[in-house]
Amino acid sequence: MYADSGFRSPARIALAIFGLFWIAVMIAPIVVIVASSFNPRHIVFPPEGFTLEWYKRAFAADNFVRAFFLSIQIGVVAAAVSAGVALCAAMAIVRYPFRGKGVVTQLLMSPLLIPTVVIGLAIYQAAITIGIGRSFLALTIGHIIITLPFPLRTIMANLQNTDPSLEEAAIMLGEHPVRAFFKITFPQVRMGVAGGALLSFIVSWNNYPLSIFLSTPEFAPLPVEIFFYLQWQFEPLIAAVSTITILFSILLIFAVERMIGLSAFTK
Amino acid sequence: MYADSGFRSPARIALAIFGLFWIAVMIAPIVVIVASSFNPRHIVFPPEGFTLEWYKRAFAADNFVRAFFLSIQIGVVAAAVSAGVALCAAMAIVRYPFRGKGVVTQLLMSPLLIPTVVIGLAIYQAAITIGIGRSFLALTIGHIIITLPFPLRTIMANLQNTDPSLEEAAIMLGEHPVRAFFKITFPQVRMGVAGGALLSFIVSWNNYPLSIFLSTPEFAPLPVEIFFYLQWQFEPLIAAVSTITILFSILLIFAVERMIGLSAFTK
Amino acid sequence: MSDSFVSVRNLEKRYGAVRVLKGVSLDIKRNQFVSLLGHSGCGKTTTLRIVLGFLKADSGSIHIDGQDMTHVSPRHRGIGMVFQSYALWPHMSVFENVAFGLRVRKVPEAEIATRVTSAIERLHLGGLAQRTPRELSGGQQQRVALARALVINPPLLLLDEPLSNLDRQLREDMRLELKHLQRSIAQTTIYVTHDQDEALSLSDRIVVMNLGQIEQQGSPHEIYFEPRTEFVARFIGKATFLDVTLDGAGADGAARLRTADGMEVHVSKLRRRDAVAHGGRALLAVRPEEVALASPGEAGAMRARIVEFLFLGNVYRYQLLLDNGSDVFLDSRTPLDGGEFAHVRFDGGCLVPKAAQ
Amino acid sequence: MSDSFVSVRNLEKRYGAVRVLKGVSLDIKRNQFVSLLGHSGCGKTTTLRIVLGFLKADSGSIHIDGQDMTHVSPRHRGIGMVFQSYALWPHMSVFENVAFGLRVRKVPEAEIATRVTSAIERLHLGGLAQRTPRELSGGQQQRVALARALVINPPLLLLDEPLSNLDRQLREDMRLELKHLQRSIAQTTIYVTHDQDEALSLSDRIVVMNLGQIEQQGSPHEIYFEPRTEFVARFIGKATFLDVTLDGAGADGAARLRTADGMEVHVSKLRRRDAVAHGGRALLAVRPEEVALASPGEAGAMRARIVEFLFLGNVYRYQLLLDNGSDVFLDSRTPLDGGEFAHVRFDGGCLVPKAAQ
Repeated sequence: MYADSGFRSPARIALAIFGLFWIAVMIAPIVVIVASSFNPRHIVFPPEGFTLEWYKRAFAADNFVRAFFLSIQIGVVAAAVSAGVALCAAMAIVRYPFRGKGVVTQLLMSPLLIPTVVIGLAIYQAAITIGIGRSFLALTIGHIIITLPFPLRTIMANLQNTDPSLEEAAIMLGEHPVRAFFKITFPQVRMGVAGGALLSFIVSWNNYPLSIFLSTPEFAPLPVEIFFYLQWQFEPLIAAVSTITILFSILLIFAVERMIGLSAFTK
Repeated sequence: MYADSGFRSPARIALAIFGLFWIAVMIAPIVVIVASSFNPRHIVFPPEGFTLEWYKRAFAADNFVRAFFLSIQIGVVAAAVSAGVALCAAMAIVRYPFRGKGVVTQLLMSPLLIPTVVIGLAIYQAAITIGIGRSFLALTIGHIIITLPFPLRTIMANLQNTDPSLEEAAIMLGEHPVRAFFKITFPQVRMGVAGGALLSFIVSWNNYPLSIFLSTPEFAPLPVEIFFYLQWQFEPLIAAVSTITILFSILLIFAVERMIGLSAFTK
Repeated sequence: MSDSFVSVRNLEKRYGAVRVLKGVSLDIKRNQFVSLLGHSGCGKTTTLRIVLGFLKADSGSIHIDGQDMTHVSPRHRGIGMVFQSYALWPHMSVFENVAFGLRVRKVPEAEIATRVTSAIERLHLGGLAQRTPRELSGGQQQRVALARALVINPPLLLLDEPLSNLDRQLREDMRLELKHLQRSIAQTTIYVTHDQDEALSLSDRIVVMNLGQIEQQGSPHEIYFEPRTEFVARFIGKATFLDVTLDGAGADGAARLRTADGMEVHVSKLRRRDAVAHGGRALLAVRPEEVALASPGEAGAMRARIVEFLFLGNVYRYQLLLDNGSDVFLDSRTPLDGGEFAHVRFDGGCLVPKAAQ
Repeated sequence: MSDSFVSVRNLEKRYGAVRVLKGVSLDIKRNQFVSLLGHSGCGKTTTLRIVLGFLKADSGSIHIDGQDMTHVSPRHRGIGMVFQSYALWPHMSVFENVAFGLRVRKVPEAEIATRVTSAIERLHLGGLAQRTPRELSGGQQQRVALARALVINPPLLLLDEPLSNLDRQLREDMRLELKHLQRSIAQTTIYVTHDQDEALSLSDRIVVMNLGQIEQQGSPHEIYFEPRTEFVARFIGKATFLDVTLDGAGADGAARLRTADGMEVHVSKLRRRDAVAHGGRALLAVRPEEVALASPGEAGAMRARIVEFLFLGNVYRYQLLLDNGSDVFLDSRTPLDGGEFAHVRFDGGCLVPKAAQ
């Protein structure tokens, strides 16, 4: 609550030093990979020169460009659907009582806790069983399942901060409950919906272990493409692609920050 | 706040039906994979028979058993260290003002938002640069970085619910601030620390894209082992291993639930 | 019952094993202002939500203006509601907030403009129509909530602790203004509050609730001066309490009482003497303003030791100790002059049956 | 200054562009009970936290018992502190909570037992020593917090809104008890509150703060009857305010005033007449209990229309309108008898300089 606590102690200084050290540990890998992407020949650090060659090649590489747009396509669909589903689920969980609420909430959140490799295998098996196999549909359903916890969390947080009597006031004035929801409650949580959708997109965009089960070589999202490429070649091209990916993520993080404040995500 | 809202509408019924459908979509993959693991010959659904053979083989497979214990070992170290780091970071973020608090918080949370494949590649490069290469140390540091957001979140939530004046009261009675923290504040957040450590363990246990960069064939955590196995063979053995993994995750989820309530994680 | 505009019959509500409403019945006449008064948890909010229709009672019925509303959905009950949090919509202007109920009713745009403007004027919000709720002070938000509820001319107005979020000065001003508004529009109103001052000053009738039951209903004057239960006597205002038996009574209202330990107590004007049979035990409640200083020899004068006093601005409140160890509270406009002891007499008082322990 | 036990000099504090403390100075004598009174945001909590040492002032100094505490860490200031939230440690018993300060001071175990037990007894917590804070009522928690602060015999006790989390009945009881405790231990105390009743009834001296400055310091009686600024007059208690110029004054305290629109006003006993030069403009503040009913022909009687009244239990508060349109508030023990008009006179009043707009 208050800005300065009015006393300094050796413990606080030690904490600060350790904090700076840890920040260095976290930043170092990113610095290394970004620096490597400007390296003329190999992925090494410190770089032996400076070139933008690999970025040119990255933008010219058909497979990466195709994977990039496929990733965006899947991400957009997954984000839209999972934000919609999450909105319904959040309303039910926060506002209405029903049996097994705890279990349902845990189930919807469980993709955060079960190994994605296992989820991928399971969805792959289920998809084969119902005959959709490795397809855009299966891939998208898989992405929706694993991205759902994120908009669910942001929207639930928004709803919990929204006074239920706002909607009740509209109902008491004669409005139909469904219209009251769209006129009154939805505008209060729309930032949570938008931010949650954006987070869904990011998670989908980043996902690799799930996609690997549900995609084919002609049909691979970016992280899968990066990974397969790495199995054959190990040149700064991949550092350039990674740097672009990181940049893209940072832009998205700023978008989330502007929209809902990162706190909705970090809390 | 109140149990029944006193009115029913077709919209609510539609919501309920859709909810049940979505739950089915989420449960189906797990049902398929678990059922497959009891299948005598192939991974197919519905199963063609019932056998526990694959479980016997799973427990006899040296590579899986070794990978299982390696995963636990890494998970325990990552959990302990990241809970400790998170406790310091959470205290600094929640209680003390410092320049760039927002940036530091975002940095600590960023592993949730950057593709793990990219993080893995970056850490691998950085590890090679400083000469620790693919090693237990590099693997563990990587796991600590990606697990850190989870205890940070639970501990921050706990701290935000802990009245700072509890600690101030001890200081006003003459206690040293560091001892006041351990005697007064730590007991208030210890469930968040324990729960956060458990979540770290789960995340580490589930991680695959990071481990793949930092491990070697003799030295691979369970998800990596599962994935490599799948590249060569595709028999119910892998369904049995997956089932065991899911069971293990569920047990851990219950432990978290008991300790901190899943809400600390889902909110 | 034919003259009751709102009739609530035998409401019962349980949450699991807890009976939160134990048969609450309530009749409200047309144009009456009725307060539901009680501590938090007494059941007043549950009653309110059942009347609104957001909560279903386990049994019991609600009629408004002769119509059975028990199973009618909240949107069709036509009740004007002011929530404790005001529940203004932050994404709409003051005008749009107030106009909402009229738009739902498909009132023509021109009429909406007139009616909203006049509601806004009546609540002294002129010039604020285009502001958003966040740009208003607490008191102004409160008025917007009132205007929004009143503009649809609801047959019944329901107010849930409308003043509890305001600070003290503003709360006192708004109390006066509410009373004034109430007098000018003569609106049938249910007012839910935990604040006895609000209930006393605004209501035609107060319903005191406790533990899911109605303890007493009556005019503010009755509730204050003639409490029927120990709970009401202790909840409303400050009082001196003595455990007594009725000893004798004169025709002029004077009475002689005896405390459990044998001390004789005179009360010049004893109210609710019939609350207890002659010789029966009861509680004597005396308001601080009914305790007067007496001369030592005077009839009914009791010696008391001065223990403590509080300066409250308009009055000094003294805590005194009778010889038998009972506390007596006395309000005086001037400080008592020095000395350890004073003599007091009871100019009034009220008998209340003792609550079962 | 040599007799001041606590001396706070010229505290200044900014947060960015906002000056939250604008040179606050404060002197507290040994054994004095001083209240810091003001709205939230007036700077009282900032002052408190600077005195505690959890916040550094931009400039200014703090001395306690002659020692410069300005740069001493909070743990070495030895101040006994009761937090608004009580700040009891939920994982320790009542005994352990109270014993904490003694353990830090390495007091022998036997002495701890005696001192803790006596502190617990003194605050009527006997039998609760082994409970945890969660098992206690709000009032009991409040007492534990007090016992914990007092057991170390602090040279200075600091209380931050200690009664604000209690409900009304309990708050009134605790107020009396605090006053009693205060009288029996004569402890130098700073009491931070926004509640004027608490400040008036408990304090030896009240410091009224507003916008980071001290508006007025004085005894409760002075603050209530002789406010020096318009803010204090409006903040403390209820009053009638009239915009006047001083017209003439008699030697007996009576005065003749004239309102801006020419109406003549008589006040029988005008306090703080020197607040304004003859002919200068000022604000006349009259307490509701200083307004009396008058007969129509009486000197100083003014005709007023009865606008509204509130029954407050012990008193009826009337809102009247003078012919010039000013509100007058009058407290009466009995309802005024019918009729639209009444005549009132001012038996007392106080002049206050008008605040700059």
